Amino acid sequence: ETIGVAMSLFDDNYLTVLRQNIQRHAGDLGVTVQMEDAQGDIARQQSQIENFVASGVDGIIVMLVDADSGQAMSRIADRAGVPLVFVNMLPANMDEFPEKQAWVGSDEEQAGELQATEMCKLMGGEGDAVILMGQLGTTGQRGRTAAVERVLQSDECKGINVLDSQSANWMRTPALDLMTNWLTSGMQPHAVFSNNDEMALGAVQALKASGISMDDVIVGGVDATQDALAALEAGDLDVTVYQSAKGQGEGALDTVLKIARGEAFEPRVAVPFELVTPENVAEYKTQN
Amino acid sequence: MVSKTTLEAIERYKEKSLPYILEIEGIRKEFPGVVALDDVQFRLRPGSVHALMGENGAGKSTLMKIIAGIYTPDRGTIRLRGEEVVLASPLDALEQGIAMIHQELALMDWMTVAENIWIRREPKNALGLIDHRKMTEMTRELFAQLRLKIDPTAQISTLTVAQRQMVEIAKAVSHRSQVLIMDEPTSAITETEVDHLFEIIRDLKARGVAIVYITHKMNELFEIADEFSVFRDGKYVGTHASIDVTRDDIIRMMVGREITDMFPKEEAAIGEVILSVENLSLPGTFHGITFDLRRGEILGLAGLVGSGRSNVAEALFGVTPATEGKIRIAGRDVPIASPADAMREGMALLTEDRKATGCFLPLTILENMQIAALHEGHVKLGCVDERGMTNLCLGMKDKLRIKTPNLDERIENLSGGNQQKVLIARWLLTKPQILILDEPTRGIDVGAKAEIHRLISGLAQQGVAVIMISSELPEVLGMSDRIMVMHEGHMTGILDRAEATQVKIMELAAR
Amino acid sequence: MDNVQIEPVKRQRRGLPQELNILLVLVAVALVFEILGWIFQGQSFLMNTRRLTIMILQVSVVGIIAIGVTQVIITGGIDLSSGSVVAMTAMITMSVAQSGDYARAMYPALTDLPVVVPLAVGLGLGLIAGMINGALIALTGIPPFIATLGMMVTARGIAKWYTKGQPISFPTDSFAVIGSGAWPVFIFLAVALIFHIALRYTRYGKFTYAIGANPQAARVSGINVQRHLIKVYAIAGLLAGLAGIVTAARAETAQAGMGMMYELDAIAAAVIGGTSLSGGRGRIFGTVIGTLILGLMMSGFTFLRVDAFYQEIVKGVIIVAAVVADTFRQNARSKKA
Amino acid sequence: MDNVQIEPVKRQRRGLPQELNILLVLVAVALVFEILGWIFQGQSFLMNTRRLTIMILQVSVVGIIAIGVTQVIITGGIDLSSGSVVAMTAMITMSVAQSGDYARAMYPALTDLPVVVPLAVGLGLGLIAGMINGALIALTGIPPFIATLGMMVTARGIAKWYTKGQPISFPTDSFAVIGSGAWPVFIFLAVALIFHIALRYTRYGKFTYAIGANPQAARVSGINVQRHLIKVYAIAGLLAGLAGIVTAARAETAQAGMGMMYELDAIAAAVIGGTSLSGGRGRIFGTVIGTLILGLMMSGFTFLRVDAFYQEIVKGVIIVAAVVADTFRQNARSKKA
Ligand SMILES: Nc1ncnc2c1ncn2[C@@H]1O[C@H](COP(=O)(O)OP(=O)(O)OP(=O)(O)O)[C@@H](O)[C@H]1O
Ligand SMILES: Nc1ncnc2c1ncn2[C@@H]1O[C@H](COP(=O)(O)OP(=O)(O)OP(=O)(O)O)[C@@H](O)[C@H]1O
Ligand SMILES: [Mg+2]
Ligand SMILES: [Mg+2]
Repeated sequence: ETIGVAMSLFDDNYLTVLRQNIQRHAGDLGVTVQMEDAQGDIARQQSQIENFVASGVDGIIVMLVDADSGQAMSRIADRAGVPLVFVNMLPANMDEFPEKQAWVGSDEEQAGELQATEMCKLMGGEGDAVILMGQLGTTGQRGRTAAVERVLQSDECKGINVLDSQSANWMRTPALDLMTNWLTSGMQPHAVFSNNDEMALGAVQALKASGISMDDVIVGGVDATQDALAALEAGDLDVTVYQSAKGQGEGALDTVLKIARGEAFEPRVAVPFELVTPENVAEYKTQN
Repeated sequence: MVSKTTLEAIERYKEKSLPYILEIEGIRKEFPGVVALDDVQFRLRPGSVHALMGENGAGKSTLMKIIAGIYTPDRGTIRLRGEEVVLASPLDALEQGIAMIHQELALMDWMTVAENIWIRREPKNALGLIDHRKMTEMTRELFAQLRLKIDPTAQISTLTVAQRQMVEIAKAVSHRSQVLIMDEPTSAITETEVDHLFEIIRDLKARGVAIVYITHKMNELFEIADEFSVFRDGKYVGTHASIDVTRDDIIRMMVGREITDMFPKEEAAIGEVILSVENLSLPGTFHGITFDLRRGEILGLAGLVGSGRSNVAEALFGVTPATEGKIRIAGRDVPIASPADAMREGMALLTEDRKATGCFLPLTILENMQIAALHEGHVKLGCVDERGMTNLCLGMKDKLRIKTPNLDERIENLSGGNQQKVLIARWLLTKPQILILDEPTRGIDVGAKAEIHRLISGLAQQGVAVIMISSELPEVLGMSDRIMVMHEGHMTGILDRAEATQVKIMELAAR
Repeated sequence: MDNVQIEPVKRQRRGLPQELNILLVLVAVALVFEILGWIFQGQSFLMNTRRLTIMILQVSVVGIIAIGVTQVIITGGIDLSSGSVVAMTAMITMSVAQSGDYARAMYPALTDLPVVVPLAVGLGLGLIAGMINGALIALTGIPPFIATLGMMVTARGIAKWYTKGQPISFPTDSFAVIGSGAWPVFIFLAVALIFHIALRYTRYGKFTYAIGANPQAARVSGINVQRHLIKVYAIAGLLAGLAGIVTAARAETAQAGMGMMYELDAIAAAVIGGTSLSGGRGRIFGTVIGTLILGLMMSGFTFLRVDAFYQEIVKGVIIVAAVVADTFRQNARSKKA
Repeated sequence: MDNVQIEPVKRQRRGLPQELNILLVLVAVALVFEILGWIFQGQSFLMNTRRLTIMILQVSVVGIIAIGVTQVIITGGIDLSSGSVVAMTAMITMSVAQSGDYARAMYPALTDLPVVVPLAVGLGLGLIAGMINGALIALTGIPPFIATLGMMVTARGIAKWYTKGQPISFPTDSFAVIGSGAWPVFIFLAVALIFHIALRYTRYGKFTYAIGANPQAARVSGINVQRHLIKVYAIAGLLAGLAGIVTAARAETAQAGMGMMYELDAIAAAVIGGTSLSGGRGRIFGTVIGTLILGLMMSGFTFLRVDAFYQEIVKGVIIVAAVVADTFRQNARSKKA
């Protein structure tokens, strides 16, 4: 059996782990997988799905570039009668899946919510904060930022004042520069809400270079990458959020195979995010 | 193609029967650091040829570009057919019946001959689409009238300089303008084509076209021009009928002093053979070129357009190496695969196409002049000896009378003749043993021409061997010790100075 | 003048050989995939109409842009803004193409509009963006690279700012039709045909080539160079707008990240197809072939199940190899002739 | 000759005015930020050494690339590969710069190497990539745009393939030093100084300009154009390699997505600084100023807390405005004089 896997982006830390989990599981099951990289482009992803269909794969797993493009992808696969499983990202057409389609993943908003709730608690519900956003317009940036903002408007966290929110394109160096620019403009945030770990680590670097003790600032990321876990152990990072790449990857592959073989399957498999703090970091060191 | 309003203006003009079609007064034009024209006047009669004379940089081209709508003057009036006009763009000028043949050829390289000629005036078919067949046909007719043999569907980039010049002429003529400006139309063509051009001009004249003719060639002035105006350093000197004056009068008006000897050929001691060429061939372009060149000797190279003279020069210098034959320098066989190889053997080549293979237009005069000499010396630890180099170049500037405020001016802003002088200076700075000059005095004024001739003579006296390609027979005859003549890629003979005459050369060249 | 030697014209038709050249490259690449297909996949690569349609379908948006870009490059310019203009027009067009069935429409009062409205909006926007490019280049004299780089950054910024990054979805059915089935392919080929004719058989085309070959000569020939440049860039913008419409209709959503890097693909398609970046030379037919080569590669890689990590490496090599092969063939020909 | 009206030479030093021009643009942009700073933030923008350092720091990597790219552009070429080469060298360099403390090092046997090893690897890789660019362009005659576009795609592919997308982190301390403090700034300025001298005062520089101004004439003047072009592209590659080292050391990690779009920033810096894309004109000093303008914008936007969604729109407009201002001032001068 051959399964086509269309990933939104290859050079992303978390998605790489997800990809590897799919690959490993496929190896165990003796299934051939073919990976494609949409490089963040909806149209390219659409073409890749079409190409999969034309090459006659037995099933498709797609990590959407954007939630809203789910509709078009669903239709292509449905017309050709090829099983389709959305992994990780929640497609916008979630509620009206054709048969032979399913979703295995997590809800971006939950990540932001977990992160913000924990950080709010650590801050005691007040203080100045900045938000480091991922590349503008991406689902992760929108979902996580929206959730953080929502939590900060709740009664317990109303005391937290957001000084500024800017994008550092998911990357470490731009976050480093951005944070330094903030600091030199006289901002003294007590917390940094980052849409992912890479940017959080950039912020940590900038804060340390400015001689600020990491005990005085609460920094939170998402993804629980190896670098982030190390920083968490060192006390530089305070919170990150784990998303089970193993659960999602294996779940997606299992589901698509079930559909292809005509077995019964679960159309919605939610793999929840998990909060990672210095207390439970040891459990996650071997996970991703 | 003239506009409707222009047609009406022409009618009015005919009724008035004024003596001048174009009158220009008090024109001033400044460029950064240079006043190119200062209170200049000029009047043009219909049905006549009016020559413009003056040294390089006198402002001739600038004045004509003003008339053609390319530059706007800072001050002054232009009256066309008795009515004052503003010529804001070349399109304006064309629509008012003024066409120009440019000194720096203005053709579109990758387009065909026909497309170049009829641009903006293409014939259309019933569907409103361009009718290429008709356009080719129209070009054929035009060329038949002008008796040109050029393929209308050939790409401009495949034509020789001379052919391009003829296309330019045809293009300007095709506009059927009342005023036709020719800026040095003969600088790139040989006598046969010149004669042919003159026939065309006489024909146009008979049809009432007013022609402005810029040239540095005196004999042409007497042959074709009815009257002429002289400019000096951006100022108007005077206008005379050409039958009233002598050569020397004009030169005095232009240069402000006498020039006694145009070809100051000095007897040089002819030394040993330095360059020996044996059976040099490049299939399709030239074949079996064999000659010896001695120290102190000037070898003229004559032939018609396209006879392959430039190709031989380029092969000797390694620009397009020959595939067969031998080149021996000072008795040694040397493989010359690139200009760098040739320069190492003490050769230098002044190419014929100033724009394509000569000038570095965006760079300064200094940078243009020093570039070839940097291979030899003037460089310490990779760094260029700026001061020494600048002094050498300043020396060259004075020696060749290059008209420029300073060496940091862009070469782009120099007049054509002055650009040529910079290129000559470039090669002189390399102190060559064998100097190849392809049309060295193209576009150069009489004064400077005599200067360059003296310089070539002087170099020969110092033992430099010179090969000089020229389409001007008097120049070849005046300067050479021997003259090699080519025809369609073959050598047809080598004449000694004593036996060479114009007639003999033409016989060998045309065969 | 009897002596000017001109060799007889050897070419039968104007300019055919160049395109033939790159056509050969296309055929060669296709054959390689065909052979590898039989070896590794045990099936034909080309004998599959579905795959052939998809091959063109997936590059038709890039192809539409590439046609506009080709004209710009022929004038000696460049257009880096097309990918971003695609995103900008896709976003704004989609916002007036939304279906009334959708509860969270951006302009609830402007749903279920007839399809001509979003079409006009998209084309108009593209045209304006292109005209700004053209006006900047022609009137201020700044390099096209900078003018269109500025537009690239700005248009992408507008695309993101318009909905603060939120995508816009749920178009009306009549709008979605534009991107469905083989419609994008038809649009691409129709545009190609129109501009093939425009470049070869109209004054618009002649002026375009003339300006690229020698802007000074064009000016002294009486061409209003500035006005014409504005036209050319405006048309390139218009086509980018059209591409934005098609891409939004095809994906049934518009997103600020759309069209990323398309400008480079479009330029690559034009250059692979023989358009010279120094201006004056190029043909639409070549660009179409160049576009198809890009599409062929994408399909071929998936077909052969080439590891995605190798795909990019190989893609870079193939682009270069295609142009090298073309250059060599051309040199060989000109040497022989 | 005696009568030519020549006004006294006004310029003291060759070529200064052009740079002065763009320097004025830099000052103007800075002043605008200063004024807006007092109005909206109630504090000075410029009177803060820390901000000035970070301003240069954050563009020093782009600046290092831009110096190499400037030389390439002066020869009339272009280099689109530099951003990808940064990523490729960053990845491979980091893999031999890892600290032994880290348990999951890529090459466990190759940890804790002396800092010269990753340095040599990075510079060497960049040099090779550049030489391939140069050789393709000089020897096969394909357009620089295509050759370096191929390298752009390929090098990015290699960067991803090298670890299958996984980032590489935990460098040795001695390696991390290269990117710490103001080191990147020193490296940038030192490189700028070296190449300022090389371009203006050495034969290498004179030949570079000559080739850009007229390659045919350069060849006829005895310059080995092919060899020189390979040199120039190799140096551009070397500098991209250096930028890769610095960027990896600064981030203390290497990722395949690094340096994305840096090539465009670098080209923009060069062109804003007065380098002409048609070749033959440009100065390192101008490029440095151009780079600083980019840095100034980034700092200024954050300082003024410009909404992230407006930033890009404004950035595009400023780039264009800077070049337009420069062009107008230049024209005004030449008209007045
Ligand atoms: N675009 C320009 N910018 C600056 N200076 C210029 C420009 N064009 C011409 N000049 C200067 O104006 C003067 C007149 O030049 P012009 O080309 O009219 O001379 P010319 O009489 O045609 O000379 P030639 O016989 O060499 O062609 C020269 O000193 C030249 O350097
Ligand atoms: N770029 C070119 N493309 C094709 N053929 C060319 C080209 N240049 C020259 N030729 C051909 O080479 C032959 C010799 O040209 P060449 O320029 O050497 O002659 P020439 O005697 O120096 O003439 P001219 O007086 O025009 O310089 C001609 O037949 C010409 O058609
Ligand atoms: Mg002149
Ligand atoms: Mg010749």
